Amino acid sequence: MGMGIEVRNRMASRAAKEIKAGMVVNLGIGIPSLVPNFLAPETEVLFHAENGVLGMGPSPSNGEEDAMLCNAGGFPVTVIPGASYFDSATAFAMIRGGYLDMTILGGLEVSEKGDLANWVIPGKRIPGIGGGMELAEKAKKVIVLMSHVNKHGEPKILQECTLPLTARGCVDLIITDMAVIEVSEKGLLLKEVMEPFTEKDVREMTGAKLLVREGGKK
Amino acid sequence: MGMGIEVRNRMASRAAKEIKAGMVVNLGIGIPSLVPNFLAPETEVLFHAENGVLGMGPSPSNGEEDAMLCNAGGFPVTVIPGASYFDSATAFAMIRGGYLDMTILGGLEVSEKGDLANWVIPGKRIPGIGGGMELAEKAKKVIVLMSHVNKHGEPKILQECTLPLTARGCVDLIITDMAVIEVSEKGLLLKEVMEPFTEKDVREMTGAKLLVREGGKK
Amino acid sequence: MEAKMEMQSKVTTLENALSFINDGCVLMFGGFGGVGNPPTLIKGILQKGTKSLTLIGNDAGFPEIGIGKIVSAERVSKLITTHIGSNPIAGKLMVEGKMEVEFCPQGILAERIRAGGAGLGGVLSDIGIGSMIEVGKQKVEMGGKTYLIEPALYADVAIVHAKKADYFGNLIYDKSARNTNPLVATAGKITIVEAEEIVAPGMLDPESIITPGIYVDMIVESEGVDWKWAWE
Amino acid sequence: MEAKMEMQSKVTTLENALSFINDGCVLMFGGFGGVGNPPTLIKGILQKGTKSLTLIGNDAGFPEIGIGKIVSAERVSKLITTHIGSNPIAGKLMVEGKMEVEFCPQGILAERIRAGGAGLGGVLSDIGIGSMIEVGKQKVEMGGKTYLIEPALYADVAIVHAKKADYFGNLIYDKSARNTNPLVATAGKITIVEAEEIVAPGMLDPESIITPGIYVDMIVESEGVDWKWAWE
Repeated sequence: MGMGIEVRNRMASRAAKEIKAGMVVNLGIGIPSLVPNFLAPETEVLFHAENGVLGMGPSPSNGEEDAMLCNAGGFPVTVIPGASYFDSATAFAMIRGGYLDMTILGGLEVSEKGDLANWVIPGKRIPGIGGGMELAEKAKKVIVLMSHVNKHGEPKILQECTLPLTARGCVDLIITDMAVIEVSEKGLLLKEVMEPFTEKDVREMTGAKLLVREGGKK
Repeated sequence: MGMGIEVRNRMASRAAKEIKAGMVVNLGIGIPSLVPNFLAPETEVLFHAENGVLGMGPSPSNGEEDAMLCNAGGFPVTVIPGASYFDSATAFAMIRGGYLDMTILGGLEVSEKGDLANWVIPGKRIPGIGGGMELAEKAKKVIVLMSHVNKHGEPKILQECTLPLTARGCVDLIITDMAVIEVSEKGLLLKEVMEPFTEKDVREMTGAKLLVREGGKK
Repeated sequence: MEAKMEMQSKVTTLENALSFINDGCVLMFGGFGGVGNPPTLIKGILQKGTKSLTLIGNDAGFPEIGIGKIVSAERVSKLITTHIGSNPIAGKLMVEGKMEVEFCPQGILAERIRAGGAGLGGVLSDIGIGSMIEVGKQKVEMGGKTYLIEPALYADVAIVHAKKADYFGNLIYDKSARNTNPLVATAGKITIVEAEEIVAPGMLDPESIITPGIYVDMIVESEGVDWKWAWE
Repeated sequence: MEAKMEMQSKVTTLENALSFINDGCVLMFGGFGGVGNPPTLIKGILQKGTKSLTLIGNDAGFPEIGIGKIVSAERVSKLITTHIGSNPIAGKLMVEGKMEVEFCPQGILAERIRAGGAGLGGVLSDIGIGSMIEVGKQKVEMGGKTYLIEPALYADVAIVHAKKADYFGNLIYDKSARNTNPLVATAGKITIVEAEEIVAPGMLDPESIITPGIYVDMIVESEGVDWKWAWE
């Protein structure tokens, strides 16, 4: 969505803080794929890929890529000791079976109830659903990393999504270039405002009511 | 059912003649387990077990048994080169998926329509169904090896089974101590009479009409 | 980078593992005819005195072998299985009304367990239409055929036998002792593995791991198998 | 005894294998984003000119990589898949009405293929309730929950990529190129494997065989993979 690499990195870095040791995490394509770069080296995390890998490690060096080893986005990866390979049915059995602690996905729209729309790009051909529905519906925690507004400058966080939904009420946390927003039972909770924006900027660019937790950052 | 080992071996030997090279075959417990002893050594057959083995070989010598390698009846086996191990879901996926060319089962009753009853022993506790239903319903060819009469001297081949069915219309061939009988579209076809019995003996001990194919053995 | 690759060990004591197996729980077990039942965990359950179990697994073992010991000791209030023919005590308890038994075709039980672990509601089966198997089950028509809806099975605790585990819980099995173990391993809220050998992550070939460690919560070292004489 | 252990070889020529892949057939393919699509078989299908295919598999590949080449060449009348985002030509053909596309959630497609191979009628899924995924599908209520009935998928021919095959058809795969291949291998009336290496039975560890040879009808030697530059 035209965000610079610094902004994208800041979002990824913020998302990385949500990852706790021992978690099993699936990363979507795009900004989510930058998240591992910001994990503390001692953080023991298992990265899962829909095509059938558990225990992905850092990206390989140039020339060290293996044509037979990639993530679900088709990018070359490595594996850590303790990794395993399996078929795609098993990869999704893990997802639907509730074995994924977290997924970090991109988003087109998120509603104040945590509905997510991230698969039909308006005005474009329908690309299909891929594995997004299963991840969004079944991962224990769903974090959406997206630009706060669309390319027309319109809010992507709305009272109701206008695009076809990927899944209802699935989103737990939204991290944008402007803010960190939690989807709580009471509604959207503004947890952090990113520089150089102000709370007022965020409210203006958000299409839903934002609560502020007492004692929380404004 | 009190048949001597010679008779049991004769039945197993006759069943062995039905096995063609390249077949994938599952053997039930009891007399069917004797069948491999009567295969010509060059016959290339793959024996399948419900617990998850494809490519079982001869029984191990005394003292050579492996506590981790048995057939579905719990008897120690060996494997041939090209064998594979898998879980029980896969073992039955093969059966239901139509990948088994033949199963050779025991029987309590067979009807003239090929219905098989082989799981509820009258007057005994219900032992459960095990894997019999899936084998009987899904193997391409079902051969039943059983005594011609029950312990009360009553026919086990009947117009209609009286015991709960394992599967309907599944049996292709019945091999007993008295005869070999094919289940054809027209009815039961008496193909062979075992010594010392006569066709008359067989007819008397059979509770259904027996046809004789022209040019066939009486 | 090395530190990042260290995974937290799931190896624990038998006593700790048993603390998760309590009266009235739904206990799923791996194994087929005694072979592949986890003997050390079963011995522990017997010694602990756990009772009123709902047991789910392939069969009732033999009276004095494998899971059969738990059945024989009258610790089971309900058994969901495929046959009890090898354990006459199970039949006796069923007839006396001391143990409820629900039978399922063998491959369908395996699929129901797999469906539980795979987050599916169940599978459509054409096995046992018109037999006692269909009692109490919904049917659907599809493409001119009738299918039974065979619902997924879940457990509070799944107990599993493996040949080798790394301490993250990646598992390999041993020949036909694999049988239902990889399926059962996926379907427990808590999955406890009894392994003959425990190694460090990286010691098992990632291509040959049958059960990825994600499914495993605890690993106990086996005191060795006891089922050899099942066929002796 | 040695003679008994010889299994008939399923290794054949590309030409013979292609003779089973004909206009209008339902063709299922292994692979995920190009990786694991069998390149030699795909090249053969293109050269043969086979058309009006119903294609079933994870995705539409890339315009010039893997299965995408068959889509780009307009050989496909219907595609059952999970996404076509990586192949804009697929989207164009869909919009122009030249290719019908049916979308399925990724893991559910995998399960539907598995169900086809496993002789199940389908699976019960709670994925995509209320979305376009449920269009035309039956629903059932069970235990207070609603499930979609996701029907099994079958193919006339399944094409598969493997790292190694023994000539009976036992297969092992290579890292993430495994993906949907073991599932697809089970669901074809005829299953054709393209293998990087072909060995004698007994050369593969029976514990590590992912696809037992029972599922495989023909084996063709691969001319090598061509998908490396998918990410370059």
